[in-house]
Amino acid sequence: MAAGAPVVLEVRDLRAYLYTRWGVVRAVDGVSFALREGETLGLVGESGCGKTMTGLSLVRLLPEPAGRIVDGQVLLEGEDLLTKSEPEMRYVRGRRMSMILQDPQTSLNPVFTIGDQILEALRQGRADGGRSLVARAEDALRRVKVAAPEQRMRAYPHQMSGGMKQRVVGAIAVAGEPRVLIADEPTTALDVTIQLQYLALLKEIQARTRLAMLFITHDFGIVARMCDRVAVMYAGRIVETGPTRALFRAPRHPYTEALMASVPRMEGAVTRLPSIEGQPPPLHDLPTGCRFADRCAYVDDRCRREYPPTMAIGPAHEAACWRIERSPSSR
Amino acid sequence: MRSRTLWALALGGVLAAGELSAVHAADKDTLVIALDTLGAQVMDPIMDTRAPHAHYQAPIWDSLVGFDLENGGIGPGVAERWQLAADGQSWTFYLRKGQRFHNGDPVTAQDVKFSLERVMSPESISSGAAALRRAVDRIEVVDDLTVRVYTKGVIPQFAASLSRAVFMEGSVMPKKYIETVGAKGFRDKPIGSGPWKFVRSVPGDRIEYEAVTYPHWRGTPQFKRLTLLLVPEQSTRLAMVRTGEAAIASIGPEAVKEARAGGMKIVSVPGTMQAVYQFWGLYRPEAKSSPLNDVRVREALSLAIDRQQIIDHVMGKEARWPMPFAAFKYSSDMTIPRWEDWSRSALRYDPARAKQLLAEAGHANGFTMTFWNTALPGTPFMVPIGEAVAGFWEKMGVKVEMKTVEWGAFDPMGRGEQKGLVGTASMYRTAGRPEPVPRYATTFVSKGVQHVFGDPQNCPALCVEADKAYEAIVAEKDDAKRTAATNRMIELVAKSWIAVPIVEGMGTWAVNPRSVGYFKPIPGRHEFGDVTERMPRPDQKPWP
Amino acid sequence: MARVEDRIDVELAAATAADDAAHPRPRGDFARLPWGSFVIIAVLILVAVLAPLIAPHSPTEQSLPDKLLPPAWEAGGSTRHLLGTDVLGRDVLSRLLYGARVSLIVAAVALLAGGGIGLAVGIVSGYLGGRTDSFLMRTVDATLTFPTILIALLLAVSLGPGLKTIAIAITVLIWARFARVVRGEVLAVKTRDFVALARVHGCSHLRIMAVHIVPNVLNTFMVLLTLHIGFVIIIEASLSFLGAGIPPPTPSWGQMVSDGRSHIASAWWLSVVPGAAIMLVVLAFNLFGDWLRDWLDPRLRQV
Amino acid sequence: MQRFVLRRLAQSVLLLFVLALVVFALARVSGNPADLLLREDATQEDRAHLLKALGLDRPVHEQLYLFLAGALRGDLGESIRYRKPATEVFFERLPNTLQLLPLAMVGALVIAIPLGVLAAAYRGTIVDRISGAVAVLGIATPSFWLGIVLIYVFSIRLGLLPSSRMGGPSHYVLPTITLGLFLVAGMMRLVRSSLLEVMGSEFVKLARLKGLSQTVVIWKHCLPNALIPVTTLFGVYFALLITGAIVTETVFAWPGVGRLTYEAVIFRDYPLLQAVILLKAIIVLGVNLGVDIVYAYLDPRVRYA
Repeated sequence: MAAGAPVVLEVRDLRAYLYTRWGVVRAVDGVSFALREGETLGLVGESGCGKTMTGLSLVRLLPEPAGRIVDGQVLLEGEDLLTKSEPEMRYVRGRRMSMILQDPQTSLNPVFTIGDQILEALRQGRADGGRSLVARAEDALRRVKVAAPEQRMRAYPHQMSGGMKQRVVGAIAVAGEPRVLIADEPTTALDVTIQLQYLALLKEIQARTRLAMLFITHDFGIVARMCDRVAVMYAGRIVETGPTRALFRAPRHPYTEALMASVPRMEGAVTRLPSIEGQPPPLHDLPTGCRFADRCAYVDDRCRREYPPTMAIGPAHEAACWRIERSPSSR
Repeated sequence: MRSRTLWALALGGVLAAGELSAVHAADKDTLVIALDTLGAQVMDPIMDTRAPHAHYQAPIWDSLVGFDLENGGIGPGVAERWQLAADGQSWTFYLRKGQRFHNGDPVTAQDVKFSLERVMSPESISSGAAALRRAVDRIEVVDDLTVRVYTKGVIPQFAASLSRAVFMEGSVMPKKYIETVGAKGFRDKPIGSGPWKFVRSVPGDRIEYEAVTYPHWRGTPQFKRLTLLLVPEQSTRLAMVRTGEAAIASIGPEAVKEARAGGMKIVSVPGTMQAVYQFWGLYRPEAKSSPLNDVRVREALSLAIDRQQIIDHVMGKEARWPMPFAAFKYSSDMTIPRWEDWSRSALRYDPARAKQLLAEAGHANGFTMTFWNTALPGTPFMVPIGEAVAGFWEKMGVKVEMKTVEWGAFDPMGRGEQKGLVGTASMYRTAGRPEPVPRYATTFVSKGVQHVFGDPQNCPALCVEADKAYEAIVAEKDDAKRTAATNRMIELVAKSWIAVPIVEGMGTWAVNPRSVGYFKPIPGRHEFGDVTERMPRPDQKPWP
Repeated sequence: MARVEDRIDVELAAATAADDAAHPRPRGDFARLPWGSFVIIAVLILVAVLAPLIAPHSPTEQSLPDKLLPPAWEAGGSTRHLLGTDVLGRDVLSRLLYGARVSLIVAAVALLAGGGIGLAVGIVSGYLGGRTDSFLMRTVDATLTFPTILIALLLAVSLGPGLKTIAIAITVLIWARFARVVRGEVLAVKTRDFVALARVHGCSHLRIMAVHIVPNVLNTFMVLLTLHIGFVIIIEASLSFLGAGIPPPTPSWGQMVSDGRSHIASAWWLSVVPGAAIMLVVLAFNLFGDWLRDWLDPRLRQV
Repeated sequence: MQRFVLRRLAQSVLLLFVLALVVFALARVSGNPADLLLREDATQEDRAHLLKALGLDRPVHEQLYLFLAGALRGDLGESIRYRKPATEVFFERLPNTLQLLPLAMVGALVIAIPLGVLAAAYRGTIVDRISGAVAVLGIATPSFWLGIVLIYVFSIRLGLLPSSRMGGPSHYVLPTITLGLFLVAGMMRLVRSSLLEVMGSEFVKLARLKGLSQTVVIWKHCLPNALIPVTTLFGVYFALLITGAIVTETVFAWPGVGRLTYEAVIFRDYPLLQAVILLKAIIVLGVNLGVDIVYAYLDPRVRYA
């Protein structure tokens, strides 16, 4: 646990909206969190809560021309990425911050060989004059545990399995030795056995390079295994952040509580998994007060009137819910 | 990285940057003529059939009978003079001395006999071959410069039919040369006795000739080389003359205004054709009830047409008042002045009289008729003329159902049963020929192809009279009697109003005065095949 | 491993579909309604329908003395003939109005007939696949290799020129282009789950094709219709240039452009006016087609 | 890959056989060449003689048998007008057309691809609108009208270029533009929509994540993928060009096979018409096969299928 490690990435009140035909979708509506070197922060929530958009906003790859970042700061080692010009931003991508996407099938360019696509990434990275680029590419493949890298270099994407391709994408992502790696549900498209291998690989890479990782997922099993800390997102905002153990043991925000309850447990009889009634509010006309109000068991009129501030609960553990104020330590 | 290099190659294919030098006018020694068609472009007189062949075959081959250059019709050719025997059964031709083929062989009577027999041979598809086969009994070489042709019966116009004024069947071909190199060899390297030697033929594009170096009886060319270009699109031909890429271009009357606007000179060849309209199969039972069967209605239809407006506006003044059917100012065997007066009065524009005639015939408020509008090859302006005629008839209250058809589709309808044409009118044409009689046979004689008066099975009074009149002309040896008989035939047709001339068309050419000097065309002959040897250079004879 | 043959066909069909029905993604921007093209198309239809009422003269009424009058605003022009007169003194404006009717009829008949056949063949070929598919597609290839102008010429020459012949000739050629694109769409739609589901429920092939396949293919089909309007009018113009177009005296834009071509210098309006009309209509239908494609955008399928 | 080529050849042969029958029938329906060769006053006897000389007097089924048997031996009969073997006439004129087509195709590519890319890259901006309008102009302009206007402007008014016919390189400029503009329009729209399709895919995000610039992403990563469908339509455009050439060759007096086809129809020259259509179809099918092979070469997914 790298509690005392320096903060690599700090996001303050980030807002990113999508201007569509049906109105302005406030996908990311005031997100703040910090990420330390060597640490893995899980960004969790139902699909459509804005976690992918948050990831894309960090690397400023929102879908043009609809998506636009309207407010907030993204401080990478103290520098605010939102003020950088596109060429400056290009230098950041791949070298200081990188990303792994969800579907390996479409992440690699079908007409170029694997070798070409890695070499291209390496050429962007720091000039490591020591060994030739090809040798470094083969090392990169070896590091992600791809067998016989020499042959693999000449292969085309369609000749490799999903798992193999995701490893290559991983190799590409870390080729530039970035300080921060954003993994947007990298294993969702893989089957379980390959998933575990891939997560172990990411852990190993992180251990070796001390890079900070933002792990976006909706799978709590992965969160438990991978993440040091967790931030739970709902309707465009983070409702609770804290150490993984604390959240699993004693979730304080009603939404986190409900989420934890709906995760099947190994121990104990499992009759019927509880689920949360209702739907998350549409992101293009959000209610004024707390957005979980309609579905919250402990809702009162204050929750509906006013959005609750984020309140500290424990060490590096905070949540945005009026209930906390009413009973500071329920434990 | 194979695919990347492949695409770089494709993108790199930059358009060949040719030198954009100013357009060079054709060099001074070459006479360039842009034509709308080169026919079959086969260098062999027996292989092409339609008129265009006179463009490209005339420069190389002389014709047994030549032209009267001043006012059209026939004149001396390879044969200086010719004589019809007393019994009218044979013609004797006396050849000009000292004529030579391009390979040096002398032109003799054997060549003439060989040529005529070659035209009549089975593999010849020359359009006049059939007429020649019907006319010629046998050919006899009297001596090197005299040849006698025995005809089946008396054929007064036989000599004329061996002249380019009529058709191509009179071309004289080298006997020895063809027998040595064979037909294929002859077509690849053609030899003739004309003022131009063959250089090269590029199919669908052009034919090049070279002037002979010795004086020639038809005229010694002023230019060293002659090039005939095939340029199908009229606006392109016009552009070529304006830029000097061509000296002369064939154009239609509608382009005359455009040509003059571009500073080009206009050369009009008088009497090249006659645009006519005619009624088909009125004698047939199924057309019995048609209003067109009433001669007053037919005369009214002619009086309804303002021919002067058609000449001035549709033809842009490139046309003349017509003579009677198939007759021209240079026609033989007819009294020209009489028929000039007739056409002035009978073909006048008189809508009042026309209305009166229609009323008399019981069609005061008009009737409905079908009118086939088409254009024969080489005279596309027939369609606008047809539209103008229909317009005049519509003004007279006649409801005209016009069907514009491409010539290839219309022509077959006029043969055999003529099913589609019975009881209808159509545009048609008579070509500029010195004698009208053969053309009358085609249309009015019962055995003729069009037989508009009647056919052998159904030949009413008019048809019988026409047959008798035609027989009288054909068998008549005495000139005066034949002229009277011809006048009788023309009058018969004129009074029937079944085949009516509209305007006398002219061949129109656009000329670049800086490329070729002033020259006069041969009346009646649209093609310049027999004129190129007399075209002067611009400095020799400037345009008026 | 899909057979290469199918791979290519799918890719080609998708590509052609991409050509005609591609849409930019993501769909954030608001597709403005193409008011311009709506207006032009409305005017065109109005003109075609009301031609007899609004045309100043009858399109075939000749007055030879005032032939080749320039448009009213030019020197020598007369207000009686706003857009001047042609070689036979007929009013260009009236012929333009009546010509709209002819061009629209030819386009409508050819596109509906050709499109209809193409739609049917495309659906059957795409849905059934296998031998029928390759047979139909080879027929499509054959039709595409057969020269457009030639078929029209042969038909005009054998059946006699006229509106009907032109429509048939264009229909014979259009259906192949529609069939190929529709087939591509059907291949894409066929693999979707709801088709399998329908089959599981025991629907007959015919019902599946009609109920499930057609609606999904309809928007591409509609777009193709609009984009091919231009193609049809140009074909008609080229046929007139080659002398196999709509015969006089019926006015048609293609014939007018073709007739006017030899008067470019002295009477430019004879071909420029109908040419501009054709361009305006084609532009309008293309913009309408683009807008239609965006509006009917399968994006609805993605949400 | 060989199996694919063989099957494609078999289908082509079947296709050509059907095409031969269709052309044989359609040509004869359109009329008889003899009528066009005879003079107005030719009698029925003359017509019979001419039909015999041209070999058209035999019954239709016999003519069909002779034609098909000859076709197998590569002898497609003798042209009625040119009195030469039809294949010879065709191959005399083919080089002229083939000199024009590649120029028009390459010219179209060189203009269409950059325009398409610009339109896609700057989607929705002025650049996109303008190139869209140019594309529509290309589609909406009848090529004969364009040709005539180009001649009027560039050779009559400005005297820069020769008005027509074959000759030095300057003779190729106007015909290529006339033939190519129609192509540029179609290809540009295809490149634009295909590129937009590709730009939406995931690997483009990955490419940008590598820190590549927008231009590199588009030209190096997107374009090759986008050009794959363009190659497949290359064959279709080639077929259109061979037929479209009829109009351009007429306007520019270019002695190509397009013009030859038109003449064969107008003069009802059956043997020449049959030969021209079959040989053109063979060329088009060959080109399409070639394009498919190049397509397979380009798209690795297909190459190893």
